[in-house]
Amino acid sequence: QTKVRFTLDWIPGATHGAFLIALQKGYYKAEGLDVTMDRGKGSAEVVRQLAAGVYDMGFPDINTVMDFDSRNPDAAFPVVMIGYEEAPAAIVTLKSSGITEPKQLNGKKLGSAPNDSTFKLFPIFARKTGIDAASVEFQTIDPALREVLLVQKKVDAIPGQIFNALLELKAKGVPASDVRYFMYKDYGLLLYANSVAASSRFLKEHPDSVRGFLRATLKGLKDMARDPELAVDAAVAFEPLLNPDIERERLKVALECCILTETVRKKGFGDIDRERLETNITEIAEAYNLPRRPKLEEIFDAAYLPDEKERLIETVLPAQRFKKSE
Amino acid sequence: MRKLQERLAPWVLTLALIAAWWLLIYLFDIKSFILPTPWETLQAIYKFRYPLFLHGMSTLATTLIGFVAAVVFGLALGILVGSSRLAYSGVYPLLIGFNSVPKAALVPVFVIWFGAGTIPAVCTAFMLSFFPVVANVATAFATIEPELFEVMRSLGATRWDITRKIGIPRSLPFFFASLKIAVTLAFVGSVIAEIVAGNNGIGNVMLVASSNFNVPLVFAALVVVGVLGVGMYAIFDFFERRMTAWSIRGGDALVQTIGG
Amino acid sequence: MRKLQERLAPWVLTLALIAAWWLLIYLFDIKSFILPTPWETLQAIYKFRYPLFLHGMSTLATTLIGFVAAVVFGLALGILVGSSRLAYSGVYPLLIGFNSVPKAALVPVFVIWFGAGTIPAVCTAFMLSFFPVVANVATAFATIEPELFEVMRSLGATRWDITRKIGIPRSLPFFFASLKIAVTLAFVGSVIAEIVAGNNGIGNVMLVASSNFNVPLVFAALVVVGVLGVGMYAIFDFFERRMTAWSIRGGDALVQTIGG
Amino acid sequence: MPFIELSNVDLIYGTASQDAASQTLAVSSATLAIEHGEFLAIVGPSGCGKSTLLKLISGLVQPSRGTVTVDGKKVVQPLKTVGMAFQNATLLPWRNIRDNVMLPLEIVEPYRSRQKIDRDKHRQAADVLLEKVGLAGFGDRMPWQLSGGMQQRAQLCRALIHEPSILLLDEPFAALDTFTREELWAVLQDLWSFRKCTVILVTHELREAVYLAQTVHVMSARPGRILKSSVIDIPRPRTLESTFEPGFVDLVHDLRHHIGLGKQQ
Amino acid sequence: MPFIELSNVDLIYGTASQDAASQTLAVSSATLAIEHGEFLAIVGPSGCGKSTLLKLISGLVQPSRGTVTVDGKKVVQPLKTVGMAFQNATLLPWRNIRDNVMLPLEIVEPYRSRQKIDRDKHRQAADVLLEKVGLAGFGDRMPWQLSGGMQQRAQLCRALIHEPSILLLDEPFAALDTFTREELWAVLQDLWSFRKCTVILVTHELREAVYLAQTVHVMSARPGRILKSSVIDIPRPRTLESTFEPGFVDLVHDLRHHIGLGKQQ
Ligand SMILES: Nc1ncnc2c1ncn2[C@@H]1O[C@H](COP(=O)(O)OP(=O)(O)OP(=O)(O)O)[C@@H](O)[C@H]1O
Ligand SMILES: Nc1ncnc2c1ncn2[C@@H]1O[C@H](COP(=O)(O)OP(=O)(O)OP(=O)(O)O)[C@@H](O)[C@H]1O
Ligand SMILES: Cc1ncc(C[n+]2csc(CCO)c2C)c(N)n1
Ligand SMILES: [Mg+2]
Ligand SMILES: [Mg+2]
Repeated sequence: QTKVRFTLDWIPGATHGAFLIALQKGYYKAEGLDVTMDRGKGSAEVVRQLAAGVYDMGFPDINTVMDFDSRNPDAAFPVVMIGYEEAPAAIVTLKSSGITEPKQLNGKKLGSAPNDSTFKLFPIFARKTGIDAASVEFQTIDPALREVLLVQKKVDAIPGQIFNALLELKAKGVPASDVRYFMYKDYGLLLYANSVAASSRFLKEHPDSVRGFLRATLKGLKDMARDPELAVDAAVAFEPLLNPDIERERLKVALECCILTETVRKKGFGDIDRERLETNITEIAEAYNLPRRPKLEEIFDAAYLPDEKERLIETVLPAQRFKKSE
Repeated sequence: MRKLQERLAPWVLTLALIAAWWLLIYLFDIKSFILPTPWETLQAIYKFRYPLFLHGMSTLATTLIGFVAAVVFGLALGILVGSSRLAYSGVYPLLIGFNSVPKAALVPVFVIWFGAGTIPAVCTAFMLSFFPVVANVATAFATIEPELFEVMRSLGATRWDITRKIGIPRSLPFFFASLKIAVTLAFVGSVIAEIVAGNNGIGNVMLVASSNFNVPLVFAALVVVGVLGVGMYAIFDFFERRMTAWSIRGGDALVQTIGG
Repeated sequence: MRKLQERLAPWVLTLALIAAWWLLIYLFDIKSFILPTPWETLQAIYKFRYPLFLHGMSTLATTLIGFVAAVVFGLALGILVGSSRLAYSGVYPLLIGFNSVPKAALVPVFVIWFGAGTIPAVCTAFMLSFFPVVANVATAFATIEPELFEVMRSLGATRWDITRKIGIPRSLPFFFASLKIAVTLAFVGSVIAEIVAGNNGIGNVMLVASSNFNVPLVFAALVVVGVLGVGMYAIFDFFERRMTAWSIRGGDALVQTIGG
Repeated sequence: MPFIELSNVDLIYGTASQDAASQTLAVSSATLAIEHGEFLAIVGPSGCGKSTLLKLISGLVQPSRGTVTVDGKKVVQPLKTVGMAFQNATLLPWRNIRDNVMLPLEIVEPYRSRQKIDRDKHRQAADVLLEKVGLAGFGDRMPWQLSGGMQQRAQLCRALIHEPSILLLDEPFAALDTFTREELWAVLQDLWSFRKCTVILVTHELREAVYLAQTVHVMSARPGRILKSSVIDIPRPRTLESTFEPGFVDLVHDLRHHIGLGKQQ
Repeated sequence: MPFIELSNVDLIYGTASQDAASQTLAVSSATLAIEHGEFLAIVGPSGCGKSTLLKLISGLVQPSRGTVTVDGKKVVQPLKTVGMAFQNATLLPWRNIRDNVMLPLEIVEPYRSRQKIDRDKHRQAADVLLEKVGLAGFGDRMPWQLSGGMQQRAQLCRALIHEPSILLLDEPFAALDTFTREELWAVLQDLWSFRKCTVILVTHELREAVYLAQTVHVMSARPGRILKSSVIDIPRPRTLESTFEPGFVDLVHDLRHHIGLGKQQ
């Protein structure tokens, strides 16, 4: 049994179903892994902790990994499996604001934490959509508060992960029909998002454990794809304070928009499109003003992925692409 | 009569505060996702009593370890700083500088050193809470009447004798005051650390609850910390009444004057 | 001679601490994304001196407003709590309960009421810092020697006379101690609030810096807050030396004993 | 009707809620009538309740039984017209000697209202008094820089400065050497004959009592009762020479005898 | 070589860094030789430096010039063999009377090491002493529950309990009535003749000085110097009757005269 200290990106939830199911059904154990799973403290912290060896594996945003690896080549480590094939990044507004297309954000006020990954990508989004980023005003605000400020009309738009933002707004009494959002991916910003990464030391010392971990996670993912309710149950079992209804809804959105995307269903889970990732690296390096453009091999290492056959997912989900809101 | 009044006072005041809370919500029509009603909060406490209890105990344990360490360290440093002008002028500014820094920013550093878990929270509780003890003990020691020292010195007492038999007893009232400040800060410290980087505890509950839009549970968690704080206070109060009665023999002297 | 030693002590200690910091990094080979070296931090301070100055001033202003409000309120409440047993037993537990709660959790409520910006930060600084003043002033008032009261009462002094001429002067040493505790907490409070919801201030700098993995700048920001804290301390110290000299006539009495 | 009247006054220290063992009956059925302008001395064994009696008269302590009236009014709170010198010099440690002496002027009317205007006059008054008790030049010192006897003299000045109509002096000369003490006797006698205030002096020095007072009351051991009251009819102004005259010495011996009786009870 | 020796001792209060105006020359070229087992009294005007002299001998204060030697060794830190009764009763407010009296037993060897074992014996010793000074039954009271004179007596017990070889008493009876005072004279005389310790007594009562001491030293007004030393050759044990004998009264008058001279300077 190899010990694996694993950190999620944030609070455990149904979107982490793959990991939680694998943990609870003993898929990891079957691979000879003794996994401890902790909640994450945000992607940036996850990356630092992986680099420092506090955890062996984790679930950070790949874009944050790029950022870190570029600045700390000595401590760099790669992503070994993509989790979210499409980033849930979106700019969210209320319909009552009258904003119908991104360009209208010119001169408007955007509320976000400066360390929010969606916000950090906003300059690329702006360039792609013709927004004059310099004309947009920013309000620094904790992630927990941005939806409130949007409802209070103290800001005109907020960047955020779509499945969180919609639910947050709903909890504040705003139905999805009153919300308009612009997904980054619909404007040609085809980013990957949260992904499984491993510290460089763990990769070197236990390459087979990493492989085993990914295999077991895939098994969990397949369970989740077959029956999302399993993921909801696993999440509530892991963290009893969660509300299953909210988790269910969040998962539904997440699966549709970002996890079981068309590409995943066609080509299997976890791998990358080289060209697409290269483009991403270039865009991120520019947007983040990185000291150097990391090479793709530094960011992603496919060597630990199971075979493509194993990575194909059967899903009962309607093959319906997550649509732009109207 | 008086005694009964004194016993009832905190309850009456608590009820008044709850009423005010309710009134506020009623008058300004505050949405429950901003501020839940006391009733909703109570329901959340009941509904989640089991996790709240477990996480509460975890926070309490973390807090207590950090707090006890802070008291021991604070007492020692306070005695040093209060007994020597050189230590006072050397150490005090540094302590102030250190304590002006938000400890939350240092939590990730501790996580990286000590790993995720209880130790960073204990460290945070410790770091947040030792300074009031230092400040009060130092001031108490620095202001000891020389006459009391002379009594001891004329007996050829050692420095430690003087500290034990004069310094500490004389500082007790302000030591207890600093304990009260320190314990609240220890709670704040461990909860903050739990929010930033914990896997357990009330801070974690707050974070999960807020990510689930369960604002009543967030407030329930806050109430639990508050109650834990008051519980600690009750313990201090018990000892304080016994150990510092000599210092408050004046009782209500100021009130007696005009008859408040 | 002594005087010079005392003047140098804080600098020597600071240098020692910086050396220890460096040594730590050197010995344990700590990466700069965890803990930057003093030199990197200094470079960051120099490089970002202009924004650090501006944001530092903003934080200082916020802190001072909250701090002054806290001192005024804390003094008043402390006098009340220290002068009346009923107020003591009624108010103290509530204060403890309130202060055990991490104020960071309440910042959002203020942001929702007052909007993002300076007001929530001022409120946070205030809420975090008033309690030490209350606790110390209350204890000082409760332990005033009845003999001193009697002097005033035999002259037919009013309650306010007694407060002004006995209570406040006698409490001064511990009032100053509480100011030192309070000002550090006020800084922590405003920085925390700036992190949650501010467009200005050191907290904001820290947040932006950490989002860019610019750890040296984070520490530079921490150093700036620390220096601001020490600056405030220097001001208090100036007044304290003048106003409470009577209480420390003992000077180094404990040290003199054995010749420390 | 006498100016100050104590009728059947008991004083029990310790609150009613405490057990009886820790309660102390300090003064027991004390009855005393003091005329306006009288100079009274109280003597008695240590711990018999003399200081307590002064506190009862000043209203600092309320009787457990019986009543104290001053000027016809029952005393229920501290009087505003007394000057009190406590047994332990209770100077405020944060004020220098002059400011300590001037304290009553900041509290008591009419001085209080004129504080700002009369600042210099008040300072002078304090310095004059300090000089009278032999503390010229010590106005700027802090209390702890003075010897025990000097502190006591400074406290005496504080009791006198606002020219109170009732002067309560609790062993004001106990820490003084014979010479200083006798000088102050003269000062006090002059002051009293000039101002005609009512003076109650607690002392252990029988010569002092007889020299200064019109009536000397002897208290019994605790619980203190008034055992005997002697009227001293030595003519005034009395001088130090009077204290060596046979009549004076006899009075002292007589008082001594009665204190001895009181103590043995 | 005398047991305690002061040679040309000056004491200046106020640190060297302060301006000269706020410095006080309290004792000036004091020279004094005290034999082992001697009973010495010091008298002098208020503020002349008597308390300071005691502090110099006990090592609580270091001379600014000159040296103090005890038992042949220069005094550079507080002695461990003194019992000191301060002018103001400095009882620890957080201890009851008995625990206050027992304080020296917790500090001074050999009692200190036997504290745990001899706890009951020590308590008894304290109670016996308290009874001797008339405070039987007050052991459990807190200091503030005692009258001024009672506190002073409790403090005297504290100075005696560890049977120190040097006893420094600073006006130990100032707050006591004549009878209690005279009772304690007898107690002190007995104790001294029994234990043969060295006693230095500061007092304002000349009768007290002459009654108790072998030698009485008169100090001048500040800065205090030793003006005159009188050997009292009244045989022992002295009784209260002795104090009324002409020889005694003459000695008192002689001392009085010298204090008067000292004061006028
Ligand atoms: N605050 C108090 N609480 C309890 N008992 C007290 C208090 N003050 C005084 N006593 C008791 O009351 C009695 C009388 O005290 P008081 O101070 O009046 O005596 P006194 O005559 O002034 O004595 P002395 O001459 O020694 O000053 C004493 O037995 C004392 O123990
Ligand atoms: N701590 C001090 N700082 C400065 N001056 C002091 C200090 N203590 C005493 N003095 C001064 O030294 C002188 C002698 O004081 P000391 O207490 O020895 O007098 P004393 O003879 O005991 O007088 P008393 O009979 O009034 O007690 C006094 O003039 C006093 O003002
Ligand atoms: C107290 C606290 N609240 C929010 C964040 C921001 N944050 C970091 S990760 C994440 C979710 C997705 O990864 C969010 C919202 C933080 N760092 N600390
Ligand atoms: Mg008395
Ligand atoms: Mg003296």
